[in-house]
Amino acid sequence: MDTSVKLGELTLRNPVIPASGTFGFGHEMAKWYDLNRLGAVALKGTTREARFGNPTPRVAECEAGLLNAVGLQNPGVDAVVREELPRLRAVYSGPVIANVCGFSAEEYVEVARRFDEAGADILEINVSCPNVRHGGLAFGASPEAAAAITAAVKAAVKKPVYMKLSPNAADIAAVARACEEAGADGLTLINTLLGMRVDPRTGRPLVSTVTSGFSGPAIKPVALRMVFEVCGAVKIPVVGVGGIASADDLLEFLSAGASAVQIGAQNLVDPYACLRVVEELPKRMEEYGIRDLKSIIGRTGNGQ
Amino acid sequence: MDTSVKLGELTLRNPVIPASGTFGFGHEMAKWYDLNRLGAVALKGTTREARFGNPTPRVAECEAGLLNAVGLQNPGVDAVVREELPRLRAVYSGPVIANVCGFSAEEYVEVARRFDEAGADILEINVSCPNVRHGGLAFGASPEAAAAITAAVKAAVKKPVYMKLSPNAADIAAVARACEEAGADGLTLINTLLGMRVDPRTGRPLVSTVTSGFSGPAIKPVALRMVFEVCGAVKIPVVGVGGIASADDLLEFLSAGASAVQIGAQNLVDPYACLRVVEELPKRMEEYGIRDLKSIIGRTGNGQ
Amino acid sequence: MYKNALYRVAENRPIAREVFRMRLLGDTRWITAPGQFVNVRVDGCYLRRPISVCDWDGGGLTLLYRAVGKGTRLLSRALPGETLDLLTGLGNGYDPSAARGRRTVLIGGGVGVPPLYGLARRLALAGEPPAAALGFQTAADAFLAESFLTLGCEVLVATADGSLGERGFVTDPLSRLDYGYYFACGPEPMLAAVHALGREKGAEGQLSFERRMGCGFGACMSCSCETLAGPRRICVEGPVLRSGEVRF
Amino acid sequence: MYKNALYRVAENRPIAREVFRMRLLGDTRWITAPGQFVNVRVDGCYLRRPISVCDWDGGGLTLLYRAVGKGTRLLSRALPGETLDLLTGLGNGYDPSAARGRRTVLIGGGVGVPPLYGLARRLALAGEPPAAALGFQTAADAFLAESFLTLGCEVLVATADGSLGERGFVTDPLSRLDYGYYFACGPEPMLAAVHALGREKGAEGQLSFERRMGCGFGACMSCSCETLAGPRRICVEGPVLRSGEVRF
Ligand SMILES: Cc1cc2nc3c(=O)[nH]c(=O)nc-3n(C[C@H](O)[C@H](O)[C@H](O)COP(=O)(O)OP(=O)(O)OC[C@H]3O[C@@H](n4cnc5c(N)ncnc54)[C@H](O)[C@@H]3O)c2cc1C
Ligand SMILES: Cc1cc2nc3c(=O)[nH]c(=O)nc-3n(C[C@H](O)[C@H](O)[C@H](O)COP(=O)(O)OP(=O)(O)OC[C@H]3O[C@@H](n4cnc5c(N)ncnc54)[C@H](O)[C@@H]3O)c2cc1C
Ligand SMILES: Cc1cc2nc3c(=O)[nH]c(=O)nc-3n(C[C@H](O)[C@H](O)[C@H](O)COP(=O)(O)O)c2cc1C
Ligand SMILES: Cc1cc2nc3c(=O)[nH]c(=O)nc-3n(C[C@H](O)[C@H](O)[C@H](O)COP(=O)(O)O)c2cc1C
Ligand code: FES
Ligand code: FES
Repeated sequence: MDTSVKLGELTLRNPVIPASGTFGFGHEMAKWYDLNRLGAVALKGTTREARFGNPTPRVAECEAGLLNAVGLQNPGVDAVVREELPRLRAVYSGPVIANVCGFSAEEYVEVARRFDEAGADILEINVSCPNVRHGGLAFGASPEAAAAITAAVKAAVKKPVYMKLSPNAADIAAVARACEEAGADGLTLINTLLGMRVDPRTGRPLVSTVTSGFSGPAIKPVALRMVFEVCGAVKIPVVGVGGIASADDLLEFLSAGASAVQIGAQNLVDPYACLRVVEELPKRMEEYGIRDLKSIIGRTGNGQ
Repeated sequence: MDTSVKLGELTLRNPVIPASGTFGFGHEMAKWYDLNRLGAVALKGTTREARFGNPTPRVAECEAGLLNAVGLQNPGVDAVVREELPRLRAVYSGPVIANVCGFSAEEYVEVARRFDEAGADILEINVSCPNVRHGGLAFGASPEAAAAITAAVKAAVKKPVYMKLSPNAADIAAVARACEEAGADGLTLINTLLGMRVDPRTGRPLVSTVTSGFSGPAIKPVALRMVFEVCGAVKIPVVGVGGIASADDLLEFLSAGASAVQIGAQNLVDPYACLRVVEELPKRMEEYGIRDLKSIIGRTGNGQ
Repeated sequence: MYKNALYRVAENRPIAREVFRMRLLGDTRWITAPGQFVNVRVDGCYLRRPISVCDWDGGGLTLLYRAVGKGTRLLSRALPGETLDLLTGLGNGYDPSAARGRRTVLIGGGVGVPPLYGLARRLALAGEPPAAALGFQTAADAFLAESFLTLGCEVLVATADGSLGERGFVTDPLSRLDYGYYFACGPEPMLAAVHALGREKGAEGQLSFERRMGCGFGACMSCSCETLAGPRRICVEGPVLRSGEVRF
Repeated sequence: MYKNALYRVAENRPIAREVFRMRLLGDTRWITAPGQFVNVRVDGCYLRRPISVCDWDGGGLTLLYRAVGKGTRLLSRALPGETLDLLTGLGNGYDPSAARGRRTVLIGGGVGVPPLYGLARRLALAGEPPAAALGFQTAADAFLAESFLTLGCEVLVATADGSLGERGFVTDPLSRLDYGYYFACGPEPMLAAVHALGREKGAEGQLSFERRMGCGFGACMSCSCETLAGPRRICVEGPVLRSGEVRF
């Protein structure tokens, strides 16, 4: 049974990657299990300067998911490269995906370059964070803006650049195509959907930012549809994210065209979520008669 | 305790309305309970000609929701006005919302006019069905197209015209404003999100149309956010729909600005869903100290 | 009329490979014909699961179901004493009166067999035990054959691998049988073959269909089926259709 | 270190209005300090629910919780014999050694009281029973006061309506008490008042905070709190913060 997949030149032992923001900087999760069982690890979104993020409450529970407005809390790229990365490297030797955030093209470029030099294996450019003003989503909403960031980052780094796309864009396939044309090596999608909840007793918003990012099993059908659409529109590898909680979910995304997947919200409610999928995967493959995982990528059809 | 609400001139005894497509043409649901307990009843989407709709399977289960691609199966407006409406009128004397569908502006106008004459109380113009090609969603995706349908229908009918909007539009608030400017009396939102599922064993789509419409409790945070956004952008009444299953859910939507709500998917899994909310509502109002439901509409704030 | 009520699990155990018999106690007044179905709420699933009534009496009902996916697997773990939320009285069911006076056979495939048992018992009670032709994949999957015998039915069994009864499809033994009316339930290819065979033999009948359902009680149009007489909701105007109106 | 394991409910019953005591049997090796919490999976809720460990021993642990919303109401229906999925060993907990040699008071408000009990028992075992100042809304909400007495604590109770102990806030009796160190847990306004009072009195202490949580084990940054020493995750570097670093 071959569970390995490829993201461009990079081979992952399996397609299971914890999603950015739901696994800290990785090393702390080594308390739960050996991270080397994972296909890769994606780090918490990182900006140039340290950020506290948004006021609390930053989360609210929903049916089969949650809202979050963490707002890119991180200690800044210097501290991440100096402290967090070495701690992760001490317990984990597989591929590392740095999640690069910014409030300007220069910031994206600078943060990406620092991670490029520091040995990250993939630079995932988060142009889709719904939880910060004047940043993130603004760059991912239009094909032009996303292409501009892609080109700027590509010109500055050696490592593969994956653009992380927003489901809140008007036309995610158009953004995807623009990124591909601007030189992106791959795409990650989806980031959180814009959602909201209020307290039925008082009418007040349950999250400090009023609207916030919605994710978890509830969003899986939307994420899968977008991955399917985008895979029909581009040739570069796509990493599927959104509501994945089981090996069956993973197989849905690979069928729709994803080359690997990330698991987000589910890590929060089950710290073993990724490991469980890693362990379930060969069992499901055997049951379904799948020998080589790579052979089912895109088997659903060719988009649209 | 006053549970009544107003939609323009129309007073509803309570804000609970079964959503189009999930309650047949109403009369059959009288087997379960007295429909006069409801605030209003929305009919299955109706076109000029009879339609069988899409091939089966037309549904697939999701976490906290379902995909559907019924595709506007209906016997055509003649049969609805001649057979279904009188049957409903025999068991129900409250407000009736006709759900008007079409594949051209003329068709919308004609179907709307027939219902206008036949005594429907509100004409809900469904420019947001994701499950038919060359129809529905195409008209609701852009502000211009939605405004054109609004104006055409308004010119032809006397009854209030509510435009039913799609969450799959690029900018739902822009579509909402365009409809308001074109003379819409109100808005209903949201219709289903575009979603997809595949069989993890075979990779084949679970619904015949490949992508289809996603609804149920899973979509509530997205629907609530859109209702909130739209209520901040227009002055006409908004009917909130999407994932509602309890009186608490209803209170969230009213707080965010909706004047009434519709309950869709939940009717399918619990035929008493609407009645339960009607009965729970005064209890929650008492518990939360709400005397007059109208007083909490929009209390969360004023959008954006 | 329909009914939504809670039922107490009295028994829930395997009777063949992955096939479970569940006895539920509660109000059965709304079940009016064999071939009707119930729609079962399963904790952890959003949609209900439609299951045919295998048999019923004043005190409760019996379901026979195969654990094939998430919902039926969860159902198979329900313990005696637990309660389940059911909609009952769904679907039209078979009309036994139509067969009167004609040599009748019940034709079932796999988990299409259960609803035919309740029908057989009623026909037997009326002094007209029908023949029963039952098809399964293999002996380990087979169930109810003895129960039909006990009712006085002539029973023909076919399995795909010949491990029980005749080797082949249910239509193989059936083709040698003489009958003027039939009641069938099973996978759609089987129904098509049964329908074709009926035509050859000049027999009429009633066929029970499956469609993936949204509601099970006529509200959503998810389960529609095109027939010669126009569109039919399998959950209301079906699951049983007359041989004269079906279209394959 | 953290642990994810199943625990068997041995007891789950009301001890005050809407307040339940739950005794759970299972592995407690990962619970290392009073004031730590567990994160409980509740069937029907997506997120876990954080609850302080009230007390623990080699065989299991005790939780005291108020049924306030969906999750805790569901929890209150768990029957003895059922199993619950918990993450244990979460949070830093109180550091009792810091109080050594100083007159110590435990200050709890409402469901902030439970974690102080485990702390009190350990201090009492070490021969230094602390004073305990407990605040509740009304007599019907009060619990554990007698248990603190049994440990040999001096117990001061305040209720908002005077129906038990002194009328007023917990800081009222507290202001008359002489202490050099305190451990507090309760709603944030109470913590702010306790902190201010401690300053007046020149007392240091440890305060336990609540934040709505995503994970409870440091992965998501949902529970951050700004302190004088920089941002702290309430679930890892908290829930207990030193009086010298908190910022109100
Ligand atoms: C009128 C009717 C009567 C039935 N009677 C019986 C019976 O007596 N015994 C029995 O074992 N089975 C019966 N079935 C089939 C039974 O409903 C399915 O096996 C069951 O729904 C599978 O659910 P699952 O969660 O285990 O499978 P999954 O594949 O996980 O289900 C996913 C979704 O597809 C639907 N689905 C899956 N298979 C079918 C199917 N064959 N027909 C309709 N919907 C399906 C499910 O209801 C659910 O919504 C009947 C179906 C219908 C429509
Ligand atoms: C470290 C810690 C220790 C706690 N110890 C106890 C205890 O020993 N006894 C006790 O009764 N309560 C305790 N709480 C509070 C308890 O977690 C909440 O009362 C509970 O989560 C409410 O859940 P619900 O579903 O009933 O309420 P809902 O309001 O329906 O919950 C909705 C969401 O908000 C969260 N939430 C609601 N109230 C709180 C709160 N006060 N703090 C954090 N999250 C909240 C829930 O966890 C859930 O995610 C503690 C909280 C924390 C953070
Ligand atoms: C608490 C939380 C924090 C997140 N932080 C980030 C982030 O820093 N950068 C990013 O690109 N995505 C972030 N995301 C989005 C996830 O990486 C993922 O794209 C999204 O949650 C959808 O996947 P899921 O449904 O599996 O959670 C965050 C999500 C959550 C729930
Ligand atoms: C089975 C089904 C059929 C539907 N048919 C229609 C329709 O004919 N016209 C329409 O405007 N909306 C239709 N809808 C959309 C619902 O009216 C509603 O807008 C949507 O389902 C969101 O609400 P919910 O989450 O409560 O289901 C349909 C939804 C479902 C589930
Ligand atoms: S399943 Fe809803 S109409 Fe048949
Ligand atoms: S709750 Fe996730 S980091 Fe604290």
